[in-house]
Amino acid sequence: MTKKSGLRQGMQIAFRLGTELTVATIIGGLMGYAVDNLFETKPWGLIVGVIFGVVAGCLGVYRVAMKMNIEEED
Amino acid sequence: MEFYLSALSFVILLFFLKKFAFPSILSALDEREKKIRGDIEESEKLKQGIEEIKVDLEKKLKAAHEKAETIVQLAQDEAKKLQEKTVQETEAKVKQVQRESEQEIESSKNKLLQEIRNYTAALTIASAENFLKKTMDDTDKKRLVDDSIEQVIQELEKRQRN
Amino acid sequence: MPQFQQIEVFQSLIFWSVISFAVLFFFLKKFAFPPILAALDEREKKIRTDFEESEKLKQDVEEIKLDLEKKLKAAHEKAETIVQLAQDEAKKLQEKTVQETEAKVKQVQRQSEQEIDSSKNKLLREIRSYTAALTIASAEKFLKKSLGDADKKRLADESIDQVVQEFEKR
Amino acid sequence: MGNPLHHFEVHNVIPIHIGGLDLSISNAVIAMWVGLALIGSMFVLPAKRGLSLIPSRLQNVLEIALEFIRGMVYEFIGEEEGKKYVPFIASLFLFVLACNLIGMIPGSYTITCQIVVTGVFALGIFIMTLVIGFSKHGLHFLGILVPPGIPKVLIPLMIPIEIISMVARPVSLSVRLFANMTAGHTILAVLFGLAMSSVMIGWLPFGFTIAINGLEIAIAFIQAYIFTILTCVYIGDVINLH
Repeated sequence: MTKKSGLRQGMQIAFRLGTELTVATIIGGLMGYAVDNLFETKPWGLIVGVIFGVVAGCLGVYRVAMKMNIEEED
Repeated sequence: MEFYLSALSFVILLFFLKKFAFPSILSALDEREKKIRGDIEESEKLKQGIEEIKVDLEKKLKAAHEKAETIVQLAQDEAKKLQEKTVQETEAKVKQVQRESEQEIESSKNKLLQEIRNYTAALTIASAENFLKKTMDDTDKKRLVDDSIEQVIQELEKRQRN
Repeated sequence: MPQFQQIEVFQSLIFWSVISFAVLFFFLKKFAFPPILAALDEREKKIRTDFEESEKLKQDVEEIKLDLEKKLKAAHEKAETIVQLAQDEAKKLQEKTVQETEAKVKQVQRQSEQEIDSSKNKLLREIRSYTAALTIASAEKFLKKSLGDADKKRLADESIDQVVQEFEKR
Repeated sequence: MGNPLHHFEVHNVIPIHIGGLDLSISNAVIAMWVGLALIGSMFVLPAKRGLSLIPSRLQNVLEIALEFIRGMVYEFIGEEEGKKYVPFIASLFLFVLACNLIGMIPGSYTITCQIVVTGVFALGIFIMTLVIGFSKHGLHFLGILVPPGIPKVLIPLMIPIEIISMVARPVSLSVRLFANMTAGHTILAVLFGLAMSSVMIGWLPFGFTIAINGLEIAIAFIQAYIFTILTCVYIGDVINLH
């Protein structure tokens, strides 16, 4: 295993978290909106999509946090 | 107008960079170069140093080889000398033993001769005595007495004359 | 924002940026990266092999040192053995020679003793016969008369035998 | 005071139309070419001329750059797997960096301010991760949609969520680069506008532009770095599943 660099890990986490959370929410919303248009389920698709997006974003945050924990334990 | 302003801003920035950032960047580059050079030189010097030590030791090993040979040679010489000395000693001892034995033989010879001489003398005297006892008759005895008396007289006369 | 509104330029932007990237990638991969990465690796390898060789040389040096010590020690031991052997051999030789000489000498002594003994008997016998003549002669001289007949000779012999017997009895 | 966004407009310099496609060479493309030519020759020429064991200054720069990128690739992808991605990742970094930096020169164009450009690269990287994932793991790669140790009941819920987070990656990758580069240039444009509006008090915003310009150079490096580091992370994620 190559040596982990604190700077690199920190950079990738810091820059990922901010945008990926937002982008995931937006993408969830867009996908829900598309489902709404396709199946005429307004506004449930959008609502579920946004919730899924937020969950996906939070999951990303959670995973990165878990990774950090593991690395701290090492 | 906006272009000129931004160009001016950029040029000023470049000037600042050249003044403040470039020296540290260049020194960092030089530092890296120096480090690489140092690493290479160090490893080469280490290798060279150890090679020198090895050559030196090999020379020493050769010398030790020769020394070992000398030591063995010396030991052999000493052993030879020792053997010679022992041979000489032995010879001397042998000679002495031989001399002693010769002397012993000589002395026993002499003893024998002496013995024989004594024996002969005793034998002669005893046998003569015995023989005489058997062969002497009265005339002989008388004459012997006369002779001995005469002899005694002669002796006495001789003494008186003297 | 023109980035979203100028849709007519998107095709050319996408096309040229992808093509340009591909060209850059091709040139860099073909001409630039391999030699630079090789230079990095080579330098690292050189330093590492130098260090490794130094380590190997160090081991060699240790071996040579041990060899050196062993050789000298062996030589000393050998020398000692040689001297010891020589001493032992010399001692053995000496002992053997002395023993041999002693044995020889003893034999010579014995021989000479035997010789002496045998010559003694012979001498004694000779002396005996000689003594008879001597006795008669001395008696004749003593008695101033001749005793030369066979009877006298027999007497002399008898007396001598008597004396000899007496001697031997003693 | 003009529209601060108008300098993001692309002007075609050499119109080229091939079979209904508009492949005109614009000022953005020319600026990109200049940047790529500079960075390409900076790498290719010394490498062709021959490298020395003890590096010169330029060789030092090249070595530092490649060592840096290689370390990044090895860290996120792994040393054995990562080896073959080093040229691609390094080219990507140098491409983004060259485009970002060439845009700093007044009158030139920052092609990474175009969302379609960053988007096509992010999409390309996304497709690449999918290709790598399927070629490496086959159908097992679909397991990336199902996190390990999740109850079976939750799987139908998790699949759309995982799809969203997967799609979020290239989108955020492209948006981040585009937004950062656009923001910097927009701020500069606004400040120049302010500086021009009043000659007397214009010195203050003008002074700011110098500082922002310096910051922009730093951002040019950081964004190129982030773009490539996240590419490495995404490739690494599909190579080392979970």
